[in-house]
Amino acid sequence: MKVNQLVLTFSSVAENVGIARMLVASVGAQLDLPLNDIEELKVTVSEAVSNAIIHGYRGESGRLVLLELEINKETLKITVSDEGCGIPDVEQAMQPAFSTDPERMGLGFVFMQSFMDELEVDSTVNQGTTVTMVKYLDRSTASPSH
Amino acid sequence: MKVNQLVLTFSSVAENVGIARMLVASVGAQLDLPLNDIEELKVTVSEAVSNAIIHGYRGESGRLVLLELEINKETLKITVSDEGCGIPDVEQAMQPAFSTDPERMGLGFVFMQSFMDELEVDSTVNQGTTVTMVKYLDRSTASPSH
Amino acid sequence: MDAVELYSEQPMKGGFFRMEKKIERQTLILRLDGDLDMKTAGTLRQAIDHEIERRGIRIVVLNMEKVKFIDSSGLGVILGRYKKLLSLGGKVKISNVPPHIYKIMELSGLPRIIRFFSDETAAQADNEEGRGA
Amino acid sequence: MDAVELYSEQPMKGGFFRMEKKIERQTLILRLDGDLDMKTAGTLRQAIDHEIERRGIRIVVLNMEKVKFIDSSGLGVILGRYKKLLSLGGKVKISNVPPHIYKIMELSGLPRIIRFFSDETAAQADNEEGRGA
Ligand SMILES: Nc1ncnc2c1ncn2[C@@H]1O[C@H](COP(=O)(O)OP(=O)(O)O)[C@@H](O)[C@H]1O
Ligand SMILES: Nc1ncnc2c1ncn2[C@@H]1O[C@H](COP(=O)(O)OP(=O)(O)O)[C@@H](O)[C@H]1O
Repeated sequence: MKVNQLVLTFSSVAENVGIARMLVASVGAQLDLPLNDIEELKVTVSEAVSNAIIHGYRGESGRLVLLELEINKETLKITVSDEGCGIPDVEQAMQPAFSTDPERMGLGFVFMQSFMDELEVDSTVNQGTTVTMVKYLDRSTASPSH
Repeated sequence: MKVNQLVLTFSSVAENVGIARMLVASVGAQLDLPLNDIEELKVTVSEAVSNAIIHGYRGESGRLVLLELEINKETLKITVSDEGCGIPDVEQAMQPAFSTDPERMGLGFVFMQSFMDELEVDSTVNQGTTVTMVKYLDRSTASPSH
Repeated sequence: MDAVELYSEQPMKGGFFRMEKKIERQTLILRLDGDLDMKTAGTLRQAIDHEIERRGIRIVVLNMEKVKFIDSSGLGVILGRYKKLLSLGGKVKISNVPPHIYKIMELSGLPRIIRFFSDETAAQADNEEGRGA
Repeated sequence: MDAVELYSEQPMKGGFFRMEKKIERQTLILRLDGDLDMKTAGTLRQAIDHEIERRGIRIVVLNMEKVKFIDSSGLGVILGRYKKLLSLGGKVKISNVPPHIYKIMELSGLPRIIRFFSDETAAQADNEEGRGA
């Protein structure tokens, strides 16, 4: 059962990465998640959105990135998509420390994987990339906000 | 020239009004607007989104509200739309103190009008309402953020 | 020390609301904290109506010191409680309003109907005078 | 006083970043404040590279006390400066890391490469020891 859904579609400019993080943080707060989980969600979204802008669109502005937050009874599903260059070898791309950019650490997927319970990358060269991630919400044991 | 665009599509639930406000506030901060202008943008968005949920969808959840923020060189354009019941008489609806709900003040459109430089309401009964608002950005005289 | 300002932004708050309740000599004092909007206004309405009905409260002081945001949904609930109490011979008073909240309240015309006080003590003092007269 | 908790949320910050620069005996101290991400990491990179090239700086202390957010873009710039300085016989040191930032840095493996200190003084003291040895 879908409880709440928010989809943010935004221009591929660096300014919007902070806004995307804030959106997920406020949804996390709405779900009464612990601060530490909210921090992890912010990193997760920051990595996926940065990848869309930096790699997917190769820094080109004026393209669109999509961030979808779907709150279900027991899960928070986060989807980040671009219609950029795509990833030729997803398995290789997801290896820790692998990066096609020598200035980068190749840790984006590592962070997404560490902080989320499920991660799926769907990519087609020249068509784009969709990263779908799920976090399980243990709402029964959630402590009251304070 | 469109500089930056963000579109948030979200479920018609009260929790999302605060998130919509936060989105416009962070765009306002990105534009280095004075705090007072950011406060006014928050009220504006709060009124338009509340109307979509309360009047457009009559409190029904699971419908979708759309908040579009378009940053141009000299303007910030805010569009709020719903696919709800629509407004039979827009001119009457925009009168100060007019409300179809006896518990409400009929000030939503008054606030939107006071805080924005342009306001246009486009509504069709049983199809929905789109409120388009423009704020002029005087970026030449903008003071540095602090 | 050389301060290089690069990119700066105000801290943001989402929809947060809570209140502290205090009852003193038939006066209900509510200290509001957070955002008063369509999500939270109903909670304020219920809290006041509950005290009117269960405890016969007739004077309500709303301390707005920590209110960060208000829109017409919040203003509507305050005006509604004012009307309800008026019909019962009571009143609503408002204290400690921050300047940016006052601006919005002023636009709504509320300060022409409801009395504003600098703090809770002033609001309650006026209460006693009112009763003495 | 009866506290009624209704709906509560943490204050939020958007992408804000600034830094304070200080130079002491060939050591560049940067006090970072805000979010270190793809938007702001370039500014940090340029600030450090500028001092390396113009003033021959070889020791950089990053005081992270006020860093609210870091992701792999921010970590990448720090690691990049570490590598650049290493090749010039210099080093990067990190001080005053808040716990939630340390967690992210730890996951990246950075603390196995770069030395962390509790404060600027400790970071600079180690500097002199290093030179004396
Ligand atoms: N949205 C995307 N579009 C195209 N390529 C991508 C995308 N996301 C990731 N990649 C590829 O996967 C690699 C690994 O990504 P990641 O683990 O996030 O590390 P990094 O961003 O540091 O390179 C990137 O270097 C890039 O080649
Ligand atoms: N999105 C909408 N869909 C349907 N009706 C609307 C919408 N927005 C406004 N209205 C109508 O216009 C009236 C006036 O709106 P407004 O000035 O915001 O005051 P209020 O919300 O207090 O009623 C509402 O009472 C409602 O009948």
